[in-house]
Order: sequence, then C-alpha cells, then structure tokens
Amino acid sequence: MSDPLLKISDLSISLPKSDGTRLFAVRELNLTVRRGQIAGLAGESGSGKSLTSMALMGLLPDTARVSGTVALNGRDVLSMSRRETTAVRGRQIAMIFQDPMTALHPMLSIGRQMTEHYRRHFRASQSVANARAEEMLDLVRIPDPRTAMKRSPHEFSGGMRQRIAIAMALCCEPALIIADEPTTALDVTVQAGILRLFERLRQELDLSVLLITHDLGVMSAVADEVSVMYAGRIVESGARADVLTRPRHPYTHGLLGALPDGAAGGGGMQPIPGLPPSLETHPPGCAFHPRCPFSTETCKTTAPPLVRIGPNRRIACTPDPLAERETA
Amino acid sequence: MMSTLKSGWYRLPGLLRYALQRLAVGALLCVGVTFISFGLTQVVPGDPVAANLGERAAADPEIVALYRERYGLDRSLPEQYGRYLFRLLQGDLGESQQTHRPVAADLAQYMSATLELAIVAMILAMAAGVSLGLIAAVWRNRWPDQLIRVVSLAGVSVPTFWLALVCLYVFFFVLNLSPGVGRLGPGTPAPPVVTGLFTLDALLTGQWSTLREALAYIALPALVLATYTTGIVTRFTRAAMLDALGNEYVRAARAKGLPAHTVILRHALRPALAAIITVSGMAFGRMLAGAVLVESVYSWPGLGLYAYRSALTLDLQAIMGVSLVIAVIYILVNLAVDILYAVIDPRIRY
Amino acid sequence: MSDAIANPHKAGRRLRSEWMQPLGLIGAAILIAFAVVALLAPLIAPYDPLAQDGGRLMPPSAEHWFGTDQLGRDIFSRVLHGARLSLPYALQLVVMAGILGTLLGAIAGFFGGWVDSVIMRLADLVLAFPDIILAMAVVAALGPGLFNAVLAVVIVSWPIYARVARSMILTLRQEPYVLSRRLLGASSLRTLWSEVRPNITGPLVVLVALEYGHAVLILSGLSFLGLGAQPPAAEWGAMVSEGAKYFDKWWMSVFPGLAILLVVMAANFLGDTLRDVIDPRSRKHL
Amino acid sequence: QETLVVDATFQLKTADPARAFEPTASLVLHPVYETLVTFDGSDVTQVVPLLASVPEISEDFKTFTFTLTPGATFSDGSPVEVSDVVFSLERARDLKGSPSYLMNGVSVAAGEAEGTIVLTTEEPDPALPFKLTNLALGILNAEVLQENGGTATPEDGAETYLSGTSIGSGPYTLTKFDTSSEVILTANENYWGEAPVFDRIVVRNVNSNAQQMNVARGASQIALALRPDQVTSIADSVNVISVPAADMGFLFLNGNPEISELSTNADLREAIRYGIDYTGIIDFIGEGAVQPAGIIPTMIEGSLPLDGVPVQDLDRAMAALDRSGITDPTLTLSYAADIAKYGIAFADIAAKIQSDLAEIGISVELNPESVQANLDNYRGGTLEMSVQWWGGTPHPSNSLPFTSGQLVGLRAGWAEGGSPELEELAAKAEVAADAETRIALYQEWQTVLNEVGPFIPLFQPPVTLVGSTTIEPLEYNPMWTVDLGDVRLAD
Amino acid sequence: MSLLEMRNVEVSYPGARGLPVRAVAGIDLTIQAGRVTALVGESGCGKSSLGKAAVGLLAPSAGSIRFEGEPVLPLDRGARPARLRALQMVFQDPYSSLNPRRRIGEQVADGVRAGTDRGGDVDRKVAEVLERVGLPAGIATRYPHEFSGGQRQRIAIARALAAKPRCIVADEPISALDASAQASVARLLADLVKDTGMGMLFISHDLSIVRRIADDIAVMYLGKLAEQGEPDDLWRAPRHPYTRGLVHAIPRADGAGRLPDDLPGDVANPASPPSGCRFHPRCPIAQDICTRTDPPVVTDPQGRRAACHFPLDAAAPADAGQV
Ligand SMILES: Nc1ncnc2c1ncn2[C@@H]1O[C@H](COP(=O)(O)OP(=O)(O)OP(=O)(O)O)[C@@H](O)[C@H]1O
Ligand SMILES: Nc1ncnc2c1ncn2[C@@H]1O[C@H](COP(=O)(O)OP(=O)(O)OP(=O)(O)O)[C@@H](O)[C@H]1O
Ligand SMILES: [Mg+2]
Ligand SMILES: [Mg+2]
Repeated sequence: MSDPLLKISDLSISLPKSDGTRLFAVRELNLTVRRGQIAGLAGESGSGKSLTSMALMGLLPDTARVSGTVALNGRDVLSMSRRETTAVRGRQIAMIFQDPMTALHPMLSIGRQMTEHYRRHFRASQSVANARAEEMLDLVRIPDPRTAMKRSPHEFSGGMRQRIAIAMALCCEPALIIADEPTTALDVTVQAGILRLFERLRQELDLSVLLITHDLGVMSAVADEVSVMYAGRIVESGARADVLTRPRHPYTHGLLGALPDGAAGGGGMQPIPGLPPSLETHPPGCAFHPRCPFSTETCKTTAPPLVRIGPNRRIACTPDPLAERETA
Repeated sequence: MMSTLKSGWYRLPGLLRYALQRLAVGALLCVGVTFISFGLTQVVPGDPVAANLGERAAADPEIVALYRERYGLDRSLPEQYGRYLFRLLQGDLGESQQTHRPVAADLAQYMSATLELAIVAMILAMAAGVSLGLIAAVWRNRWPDQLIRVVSLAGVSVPTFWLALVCLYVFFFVLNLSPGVGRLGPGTPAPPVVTGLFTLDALLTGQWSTLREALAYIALPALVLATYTTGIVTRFTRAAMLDALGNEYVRAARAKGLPAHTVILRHALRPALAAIITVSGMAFGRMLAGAVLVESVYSWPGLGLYAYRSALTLDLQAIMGVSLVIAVIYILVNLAVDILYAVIDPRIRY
Repeated sequence: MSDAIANPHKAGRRLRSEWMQPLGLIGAAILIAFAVVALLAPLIAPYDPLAQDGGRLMPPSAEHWFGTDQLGRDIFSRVLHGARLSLPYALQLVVMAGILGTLLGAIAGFFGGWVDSVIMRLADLVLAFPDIILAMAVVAALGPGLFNAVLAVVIVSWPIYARVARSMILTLRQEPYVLSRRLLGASSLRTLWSEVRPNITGPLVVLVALEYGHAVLILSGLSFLGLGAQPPAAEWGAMVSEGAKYFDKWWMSVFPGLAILLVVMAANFLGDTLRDVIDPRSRKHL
Repeated sequence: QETLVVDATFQLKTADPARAFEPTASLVLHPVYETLVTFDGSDVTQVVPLLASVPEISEDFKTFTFTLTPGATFSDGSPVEVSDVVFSLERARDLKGSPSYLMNGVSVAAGEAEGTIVLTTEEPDPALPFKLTNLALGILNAEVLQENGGTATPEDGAETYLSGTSIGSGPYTLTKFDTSSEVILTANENYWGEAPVFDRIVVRNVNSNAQQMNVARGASQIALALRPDQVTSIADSVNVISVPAADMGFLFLNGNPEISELSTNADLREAIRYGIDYTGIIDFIGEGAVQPAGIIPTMIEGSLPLDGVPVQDLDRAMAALDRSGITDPTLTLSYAADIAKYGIAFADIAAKIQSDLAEIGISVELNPESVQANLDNYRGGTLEMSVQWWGGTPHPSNSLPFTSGQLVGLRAGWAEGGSPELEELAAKAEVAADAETRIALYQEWQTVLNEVGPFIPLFQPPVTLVGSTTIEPLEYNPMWTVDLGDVRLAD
Repeated sequence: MSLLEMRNVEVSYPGARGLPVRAVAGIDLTIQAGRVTALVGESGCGKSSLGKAAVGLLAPSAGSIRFEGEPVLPLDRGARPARLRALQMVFQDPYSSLNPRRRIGEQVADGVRAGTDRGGDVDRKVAEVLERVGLPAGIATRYPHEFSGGQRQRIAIARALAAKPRCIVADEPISALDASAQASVARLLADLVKDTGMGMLFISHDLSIVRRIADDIAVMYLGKLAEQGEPDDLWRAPRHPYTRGLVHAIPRADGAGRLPDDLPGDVANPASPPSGCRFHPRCPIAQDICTRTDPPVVTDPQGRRAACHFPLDAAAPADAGQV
C-alpha cells in the first residue's frame, strides 16, 4: 500500500488559559488519510476537531503551540516556512467550513471569490480562472454558472452556498479537502444532497477528504474510516463499519447508545452519565473515566495510549471491557 | 469594487426610493430644527435691538420701531415664524442683522470656509486613522497596538482649543513654520469662486502659488481639527478590523492561500469600511460643530465664527440659518453614508 | 448579547486580571490624584487662587511654579483649584445626561409605538441640531455659568444614552429568559426592572465612564468660549482662554490645558479598559 | 506695487457710511468717504476744512454755513456738488440708522451763495462741526446712490450696493468688503488731492497674538490691537505710540433706592470710591492708560486736570464704611462677560474691584452677563453696580448724558432732579460760546458730578498703535484711529 | 380532552415593501393532556412562530388559540392572567434561557410564585422541582454560567415546571445540546409528561429523536401542515411525499454506508411561497394540479391527517422504516 496522503503523528496543540497556564486542547493525535478516501473525525463539541483542522492549514492563532508532525505527501506541513504554507493552503489542502452563510465573503461576488486563489496559485489569467470556476460550479450542479459568478452570496440559499464553497475548494485541484462540519448548519434534506455530492466527487475526482463532524449518521453515510475524539484525544479509530457497529471504546459505545436509532444495541436514547469534560480542567488519567461504567483505578491516574487492536483499528482504553463482546 | 459598484448601481430605483424617503424625513427634521432655534432665540433674554443698534440709536424709539419693523420683530411670534417658513420655502433665509447681508449669501461664504477646513481635516483624519487602526488590528495586543492605543486615546483627549493654541505658538511663534492665521496671506486675492473652497478652486483654475499658500494656511488648523477625529477613526477602525478579521470568511480566505495583505486589505478592510464610513459620517457632523473652537483661534472666517457671533448678537435669522444649514449637512452626510454603505455591501437593500 | 451579559463572573475575573493593565491603572491613579487635589486644594495650594499679589505675568519660577497671570494670580494654585470645578461638574453632567437619557430611552423602548417615535425623533432632532449652537443658545438663555453650561450640554448629550438604553432594552426584551419571566406572570415593567435592568447597568456605566472625558472637554470648551465658568473662577478652560489673549506668555494656557488633557486622558484610559473588561462588544455602539 | 497691510480686530457690520457705527468702519471707510470738515492728525480740539471750509457759525450756534472746496471730485471723476452733500446728510439723518442721532434736529439746505450749504439746528449745538467729522456724515455721490436704490428714508436699499463698491471722494476706493476677514482698498487714481501712496490697502481681521507676530515679522505694517505688554518685546523694531483713547471705562452705583439701598448710600459710595486701587487698575491695563479726573476724556477740552484724580485711601474708605453703619455689605457687580474692547476684559476689571473692595470689608458678587442681557439691564436702569464704556464724538458735550435725568444718568438710576445744580451747569455749558467759559463750565460740571453723581471714572484705555518703521506718520485719532489715507512710506 | 387547541392559526411578520410574510399560513393543531405532540419541519418553516403564538408571545394574525377552552390572550404590558400560567414554554438556547445575573434559585422561585398553589415554603419547592429534573437542590445559590448546556436546559425546565403547568410548549429544547444530553433531556421531558399528565408541544427539526418520544407528530412545510399521525405510522408509511423525503434524508449511524436520499432544491422563502401546493417544486410526484391548487388537509379513518393531492399508498410500506 502506498504512503498515506496525510499522516498526522503525535499532534498536540496547546492554548494559553486566562490564568497563564496552558490548555492542551489536542494531545498526541495520530491520524491518516489515504488517497481517494474519506476519513472521518468525530467527537462532541469542544473535543478539538476544529483545532486539528486549523493546525493542518497553519491557521492556528499565534498564541497556540503545536508539536508533532503533519506529513502531506511526505512533507511536514508544520515545519514549513510561512511562504511555503501559503503555497500549500488552498492549493494542496483546501478547506470547507461549517457555515456557508459566514464562510463566503458577503460583499464579494462569487466569481471573484472563486478565482482569486486560483489565479494566485496558478498565475492564471482572469479568463482562464473564470472558465475553471464555471466548470467547478457546473460540477457541483449550480445552474447557470456564468450568471452565478456575477452574483453575491446572499442571493443563494444555504445549500447552494455550501455547493459553491465546495466548488471553490475544488478549483485548485487540491490533494486533500478538509471539511469541518460541512453539513451541520443545513437541513437534513439539504444535507443529504451535500453528502451525495461528496460521494459523487470522490468517485469522479478520486477526492481525499478529512471529514469532521459530530454527527455519526453523517460519518456512517460517507466516511471510509472513522476516528472518534474525546477531550482532545483520539479514543478509537478504524473502518467505518467496525467502529459504528462494534465500538470498542466505552465512549464510542455510549455515544452510539445515546442516539435515537440505538444502532449499537440497547433501545437507544441512553445518555452517557455525567458531564462532558470541562474545557479548562482535564481530569487526570483517562479523560472519560468519570463517566465510564467500566473505569478502574488505573484509569484515574494514567491516560491509556492509542493501541492497535486489529488491522487498521486502534483504541485508547486499557481495560478494553468491550473486547469480550467483540470476540463472543 | 467595480462589480459591487455596478450591482449597487443597478438597484438604484430602490435606493432612490429610499433616498427620497430619507430626504422627506430630513425636511421635516429641518423644520423641527428651525422651530427649536426659533424657540431658543425667543427664550434668550435681551433684545436684538440692544445688541445691534448703537448706544444713542437704541434710545431713539423711532429708530427702534423702524428696526423692529425691518426685521419683522414687531409681529407676533407665530406670525414671525410662519413668515420665516414661508420665505424659507422660497429659498429666502432672511437678512442678517449683523452683516446686513442676506443670510444665504453669508452662509455660502462662511460655510465654504468651514467645509474646506472640515474636508481637509476629514481627509487627514481618515488617512491617518484608517492606517493606524489597521496597523493596530493586525498587530493586536503587541507593542504597536499598545502604542497606537495610547496615541489614539490621547487624540480624543486633547482639548482642541488648547491644541490649537499650542500648535500656533510652536509652529508659528517659535518655529515660524506656519504662515499664521486666516485662509490666505494678506493681499493674495482669493481664487475665482468655483466651489468656494480655496484649495480646490486654485487647483481648478491653475493658480499654483495661491494653491500653495492656501495649503500652507489650512495645514495647521486642519491638523488640529483632525486630531480628535483621527483618534476616533483609529479606534473604530481597529475594532471594526478585529471584528472583520474574526469572521469565518476571513479565515476562509486565508485557507485559500491568499497572502496576508490581500486578506487584510481586500477581505477584512472592506466590511470594516462600512463601519468606518458610518462613524466618519457622525464624526464629520461633530467636526463641523467643533470647528468653532479652531476657527476662533485661527481667525478662520467660517461658520463657527459666524454662528458664535450671531449667537452673541441675537441675530435671529442668522442663527436659524446656521442651525438649518448644519442640520442639512448632517442629514445629507448621513444619507450619503447610508447610500455608500449600500454600494459597498450588496446585502443592504432599501 | 455581550460576553459580560452571558457571564458576569467571567467579566469579574477578567476585571481582576485586566485591572492590572497599565493603562487602566494609570488612568485610575491620575483620576484619584486629581480627586484628592480637588478635595485638598485649599490646603495644598500655595496661594489663594484669587489673590492678585504675585506680580503680573511672571514666568514660572521657584516661587510660582506655573507662573502668574495677568492679574498676578498664582497659576499653580489656580490649576489645583480648577480640579474643584472641572471634576465635579463633568460628573454632574454625565450623571444627569445618563439618567435623563436612560430614562427616556427606557420609556421609548418600553412603551414603543408613538411614545417611542416621539422620543427617538426628538433624539434625532437633537443630534441633527448643531450642539455647540444649542449649547450657546441655552447658555445665552440661562446666562453664562458652569452649571448652566452643564444643563445645556445635558440637553444635547442625552440622546446617546437614550439610544444605547433603548436598543439594549429592545434586544433584551426578546431574550428567552425575559420572555420566560413574562410567561410566569411578571408584568412587563417588573421584568424590565428585575431582569433587564441588571443587564444594562454594566454597559451604561461603561458609557458614562467613556463620556466623562468628553464631558470635561466640552465643559472646558464652553468655558473657553466664555459660555461656561466665568472669571475670576479658576476653571481650566477659562484659564486657557485668558492665556490665549496673552499668547506669548505660554505658561498661562499651557498648564491648565495640560490639566484638562491629563484628566480626560485618564478618564479615557479608565473607560477604555473598563469597556474591554465589562462590555467588550459595546465598542460597536459607542 | 505697494501694499499697506493693517491688522485690526474687526468690529464691522456695514460699508454704508450712513449706517456705520463700528470703529473698524471708521478706520476702513475714512480714506474712502470724505466729510465736510475733519481733524488734522491727532488734534481733535478744532476742525479743519476738507470737502468744505470751516463753517461760519451764527451767534446762537444754530446756523452753520459751509462753502464747498472747489475741485473736489468723486472717484468716478464727477464733481462733488451741493446736492450730493444735501442728499448724503439728509440720508444719514432720515435713514434712521445707528449714527442718525448725529443729525437729529439738523436741517440741511443749499445756501444762497453758489457752493454753500447751510445746516440749521433746533437747539444751539456748538458740537455740530465736530460731529461732521464723523464718517457717518461722509459725502456720497448722490446720483449714483439714487440709481442704486439710495433714498433718504428708512426704506433705503443701497446698503448691499455699497458693500461691493464705493462712491466717495477719498484717496482710496473699496474693492473688497468682508465683515469678518478683510477689507481691501485700492488707490483712487482720480483723487482730487495729493495722489495716494499705496496701490492697495489690506485691512485684516486678526487677533492680537497674530498681530504681534505679523508686525514683528514685517508681514503687516500696522497693528491696531496690541496690548501694551505685547509691545514691549518688539518695541525695538517698530514704532509704537501709546496714548489714552477717548473712550471711558467707568463704574456706577445705582442711584435709585428702589434698585438698591446699598448703592444709594452716600457713605458706602464714598467707601467704594476710596477703596478702589486705581493705580493698580491702570497698571494692569498697561502703559498709556490714564485715570481721568472727570468724566470728560483727557484730550478733550474741558477735561479736569489729572492732579485731581481720586486715589485709594483705605483709612478714609473704612471710616466711610463705619459711618454708613452697614455691616458686611454685599453688592452685585454686573458686566458684559463676552466682549473685550481694547483688549480689556471687564471680567478682569471686575475681579480687580472685587478683590480691592474685599480689603475694606465690602464683598462684591460678580454677575457676568452676556452683552445683550447686560445692555438690556443697563438700559433698563436695573443694575446695582456695573462697569461700562462710554465714547463718541470728541467734544465735551458728548459727556453731558451723564447728567441726572439724561441718558446715562437714567441708566444709573439717577432721575431728573437728582442734582438740579448739575443740570443747570450742563445746560449752560452746552451753549457756552466762548471757549474759556465753556471749559470752566464743563470742569465745574464734572466736579459736581464727581461729588454727587453715582459715577466713578476708572480709566481711559491706552490705544497702542504699532507701525513698521517703513511708514509714517503713525498718529492716533479717536474718530478713525489711524488716517490710512494719510499714511506714506518713510524715507 | 383537548388541552391546547389551535384553529387555522396564521402568523405574519411585516416583510419588505410592507407586504406581510405569512410564516404560519393556517394550521390546526391540538395538544392533548398526557401526550407529547411533536412538531417537525425544516428551519424557517414556521415552527417557532407557531409555538410562540401558542403561548401568547405572538399575536396570531388569524385563527384562534384556546387553552382549556379559554382563548390564549397575547401578552400585553400587564401581568399574564393566572389561568394562562399553566401554559409554559421552554426555549431552544440554554445559554440565553437563564438570566446570567440572577441565582438559579431565584429564577426557579419565579416559577414557584407563578404557580397555582402559592402557599408553603418557596425554597423547599425550588429544591423539589430541581430534584425532579435531576439536579441537586444545592445548586439554587449558584449562577447559570457554572453549568453545562444540558444542565441549564434542565434548570429552565425546572423553572417552567415549578409553575405547575398543564401544558408546555418546548421549542427545540434539545437541538443545541450534545448527543448524550439530547437523549437525557428528551427523556426527561417525555417522563414529565407521563408522570404529571400535562400536555406538551415538542418542536424539533429532528424527526429521528421525535419519533422516540412523541405520541403524535405533525410535520410542517413552509407554514402549513403537511402530515400528522402516530410516530411509527408516519415513519413507516408516510402519506405526504415531504414526510417521506424527510425520513429518507436522515443519515443513520449504522455503519452501513448508505447515502441518504435528498430532496431537490431548498426550503422556499415564506415571503414568496410557491403557488398551489407549497411543496410542489421539490416534490418528486408533483402533477399539474399541484402547481395550481393547494391541497386541503384530509383526515383518514385511522386519524392520520395529510395535505396532498396524491397521498402515498398507505399499504406500501416505505423502505426506510426498517428499524
Ligand atoms: N482561539 C482559541 N483560544 C482558546 N481556546 C480555544 C481557541 N479555539 C478553540 N479553543 C478551545 O479548544 C478546545 C477545542 O476546540 P475546537 O474548536 O477544536 O472544538 P471542536 O471539536 O471543533 O468543537 P465544535 O464541535 O464545537 O466545533 C475547546 O475547548 C475550545 O474552547
Ligand atoms: N421577527 C420576525 N420578523 C420577520 N420575519 C420573521 C421573524 N421571525 C421569523 N420570521 C420569519 O418567519 C419564518 C418562520 O420563522 P420561524 O422562526 O417560525 O421558523 P422555525 O421553523 O422555527 O425555524 P428554525 O428551525 O430556524 O427555528 C422564517 O422565514 C423567518 O425568517
Ligand atoms: Mg469545530
Ligand atoms: Mg425556531
């Protein structure tokens, strides 16, 4: 198997807190995205998903400190010069944001926004860039791309805007697309359309996507592999079907159990006891232990490492209480 | 810019409708302003006769009666006001008791002096304020930001009238860098009237030496007048830029690999500009009113001085004229600001 | 709404940390110093501010630190005594304008309809009216004097408070917690008092702090024009105005002007820091 | 091209002589409109011929006959004729402008002889020739004036016309007239007298600070509004003259018991009169100021010799206060706060008086008012104590309104009959034909006024004229300050 | 007995050029005691507007709303009449639902004082009701910012509950919460309805959750009722093509990798609703008549209501309903 397109190793991100100490919002994160695959990164609000994506783009706030490596096609993105990162951004890695209402500049025409980075990255003329943009708009099924280019974002509905944002990301033929909650702000019927678009693009363009979402349903629909984050760490990763139907980490298990469909056994709608970890104070040991029905004394003191438990499958849980059921 | 201008242009009917609506409300506001200024002049104790006639003349009942008749002071208050409004509709602002000239002519003359001062000051303030604010926002919380913060706070704190004096003392008296007070040197004839603004008129008619002189004379008062506004614009620009820089679309622009200066100048400055324009509209109004302090120090023959003298001499028609003209400028500037806003931001529809 | 409204306690914590910000501290220190000077002026001033026995128009010397004026009065003592006028009158001004404006804004926001229209159009009118003329006319009507100048400026400066108060009330009225309270049977007035009021005092206090410096400026400006404090009162603006006549005797206007600058700057430093701490978003309104 | 630049502080409203009453108008229009008779330089004790001869005056001081100077022409070249004079003077009288009082009761007619004009008054008026030096009675080209709306009635509509051009016979003509910034005069090439020296005269409205700079740097040749203290630093490089003005700053204590018990109390008045530090006030005002002994300004005939001025005498003041039996009196001193004349703010004078009187135990509350409010109250006679100005024609009769029952007397609450002796003296002095008798009468009138009147003359302000050494002469005349038409280059 | 009854309710907002925007364009809905009635629909379809009108926060522009047989009076400046205080509302945003400057206890006590039995110890009642929503009584002295979103939502529910309501309108009470908190709050509400016998209008855009807790579901599209029925019926055999589209569009976390079905287009703007059936531009089975005539709401013998010219065959189960 060839090298993965993107390989994140031991990525940690810390941010200053108001009391002067630092908050480790992402810890020792390991993740790979293979070519032509959609890799999902799931986790609840505040678990560090967006920070991870910002780190990939080099867009973290100045106050953030990063360690680890992020290899894109074998080159470490984190150690690049500012010039190099600017050249990578938008060209090698493109990004799609959560809210299409706010991610498009309200005062610039669609055409302008779709071509400015293309012209820069390819040193292309406006007309070449226009042609490219129209092609991309057509690809994402925006009717009448030529006139659409002249219009402002507010003249489009939410779903259309997200399509435009996707087309914009595709303009420079990036190797990787990071989509941070691309459908969260949309209605389900519209979301379905966007998910289908992703799937089609993957097939037509052999797209590699890092899909970030908190919605396991969305994960299930399009992701090939799923990683689940909790409090800044990846707690479980593996192929989509494995993780979603046979979760091995108690958190993933609990999360699935809380969903109304109750796919992973139980009647569904079973809340995980306790509270989500507070942003400021991570508990020592395994961050999930206060809520975990299986926690042991060691869980309270030592954070379990992410270990491989099968081909392409890892969990960060030392007791691994769900393993028996797996084998059973 | 072109495209937004154009799309703004295409929506003109709506805009026009809006503008007309605003102008109608503005006209009502103007009537209100004349009403208030009329009322004010009535509650002011003292008699314009006393202020405008000589010692002996004021003791002569015949002269006083004639004087009252001439300025309509012998009529009942509602009648005086009604006549004023009626003449106003015909564009007649009455006659100043102080200069014995039509108020409209006085205003045209004094206003152009003030407008010139205020416009030059505004240009200075905008140029300096927007650049400083931009730098502060980009270098947020680092030393340039802190420095600019102190400077801009000092700018809004310094008493204009005092700064005017100190600058005059330093640049004129001590350093002899400024040619002094007034609009032009003695004996330099004013350029032919095109707009009434000496600098612009000199430029338009190609009188270069007059232009140089006019610029030399306006520099100091304009700088002084610009200080406060520069502070305001700086702080506003900073805030608006920070706001804009925090937007998702700015992050999106950076994520597209656009260089920092493009992101700042094209993506962030533009929405910030909308806010800056609003505040500069307000600041312009304040500047007109604040000009009276600068004008009094620099013998600048402007509206402020005119207003001040009219108030002192209870020159009724002149006071009402000044109030009216400032209100009209205020209304027009605000309207212009709103329209500009709509041109910049395609989301705004009227 | 602003962070502070969502989380007053966070604001409290921020207050403590940002309180340490040098600017806010410097501002507070200067203001306190001036307040002390104002209180103790008769004790610490070396001369009677009205005594005309210092020799006229003397430049600064060991005897008269800031020199003397055209009547031989000690400028240093006069500047010290000036704090007794500028500080309290400006406070009076912002408090009166703040109360009047907030009240009118609250009434407009609360009653809505034509009451709202009338009040807000009135505010528009005042804003469109050249304030210096209005102030001059009011002063002319009431006679020159510092308190009359205060009244005049109150009349021209209430709209800013009214606008802020009204817009905050209109926004807060739609907040779910206010609606909930209404559904639980509290009258509109009652919710206004118990739910809305606590949430607008912070921003209004910030506004008052920010306007304080402006008040000092405008009052001294009116005095400079001869419309505020009257000689022989030792008011800074009036002193600058006297100094303006004796142009080459720079010390006559420089020192009182510096006093104004210092106080206003201190107030702005403090207001600015307070705003950042209590109500970071309000910079949009102000 | 020679330009004379003059810096003044403007008090200017109109370019129509018949309406002009402000000092700056006299300054700038004096070289434009000539009068029948005038003064020579700074000597205001006698009139000299200009457009007409010195008048022949009838015994009863009621008929004045002038003979036109032959050869005088207006700036357009047309001759100055009797009809111009008659129309101009009648217009000045009937227009009912501020200066119309000068011609009150005077009728004008062409004389029987060719080129003569006869002025007749109802009452004897020895001051009439002096009044005729006033710019307001300058002669205009009647024909042109009438063509442009000029009439000898209040409906006259020529004012606007006159602010754009001039139709006088003086050495300069008006090119620009702006009441707030500057007035520009241009040489009248057709001048019938000696040709004007300068091509242009620019009179600018400039505050005293800038004037100081300008004249020191040669940016202007004449500065008219400098205070004595400003002059000292530049005195080496310029010519300075500093003389008392003909204006009088005085204090009055209201004589109407209904207005105040205190200000009418004779003992208290005496206490105040001797409690004031006159020399301090003169010192404060500066070099050139004088303390007059009576109400008639020093340079005018009939003024009292300066050795009789009251001086501060604290013992006498305290004694008087004791005698009055009033303890801790508090009087209110009102003044116009928002104007300064000759660079003197009444606020400073008031503060000075307040601090002087505090020393003898009289407290004074200062009541600053706006000019018009103060004027209103002053004219209404309701002020308890006030400082005011008085000025006008440089003739002793100009001060007679201080008599009880007269204009100023009434303002000080001093009704007719307040001092019959004084009233009688005033009546006699006004018509005294013989100079010596006249002077004696006026001096006696003042002595009585000082004794019984409510007025305390405080000071005549100094007029400080600063001129560049390149020009001459620099002479002060109370009517027009400086005769700009007469200024020439020094050699 | 019908507790809250809405008849032909319309809600309009002033729109551009003075034309009113009908956010709710005539809806009949009845809330029964002891039952959870859910109202689902996409964003902007008028759910909140209807909910607000139901409790009197908005005045409907037409139609009638009755609570226990008496009309619901829109709020004016005075206090709400006591009988209406048994009709309460829970809002979506847990952060703005509580006044940040007042203690939890005070805010819940407002509810207690509004309730019908005012006697007794307020503090004790506050403690009781807090415990009822699963929070320790000790939190009464604390401020809202100390709590997570789920906890705040519980506090807001406690406040409403303290007023002893007989009906609660809950406007998207769980959509701002994490998955786990969603489950627990939804269950809490459902339990409360079962225990107290009150009625509830549960507004949500998430059909999959609603299906688990509601007794009755009304589906709204662009201000109008599309369909109403029992959850399982609706899920398994939707009558209205929109309901079907909605059901099929929900992605399920079953790891199967099945793509949800989309509906073409976006939800239309209520300012300019399509002619005829408001759904027709997105409807896969639309015919000519749909562009012209607005279908009436028809109630079938099983009590299901649908507004479609061509209701889907009840017999043919939709293929989404496999769970
Ligand atoms: N600029 C910042 N400064 C300080 N803390 C931050 C910053 N950005 C994010 N955080 C904190 O870092 C943590 C992770 O944030 P992140 O945005 O990555 O979460 P997320 O998983 O994307 O959540 P969501 O689903 O809400 O988007 C959170 O606790 C957040 O409060
Ligand atoms: N105050 C208002 N003024 C004008 N239009 C409004 C107002 N409130 C809502 N609307 C409009 O009415 C329509 C229905 O809004 P409503 O909030 O009831 O929808 P909703 O179904 O609750 O949506 P969401 O799921 O987003 O909460 C929307 O198009 C909205 O834009
Ligand atoms: Mg995120
Ligand atoms: Mg809603």
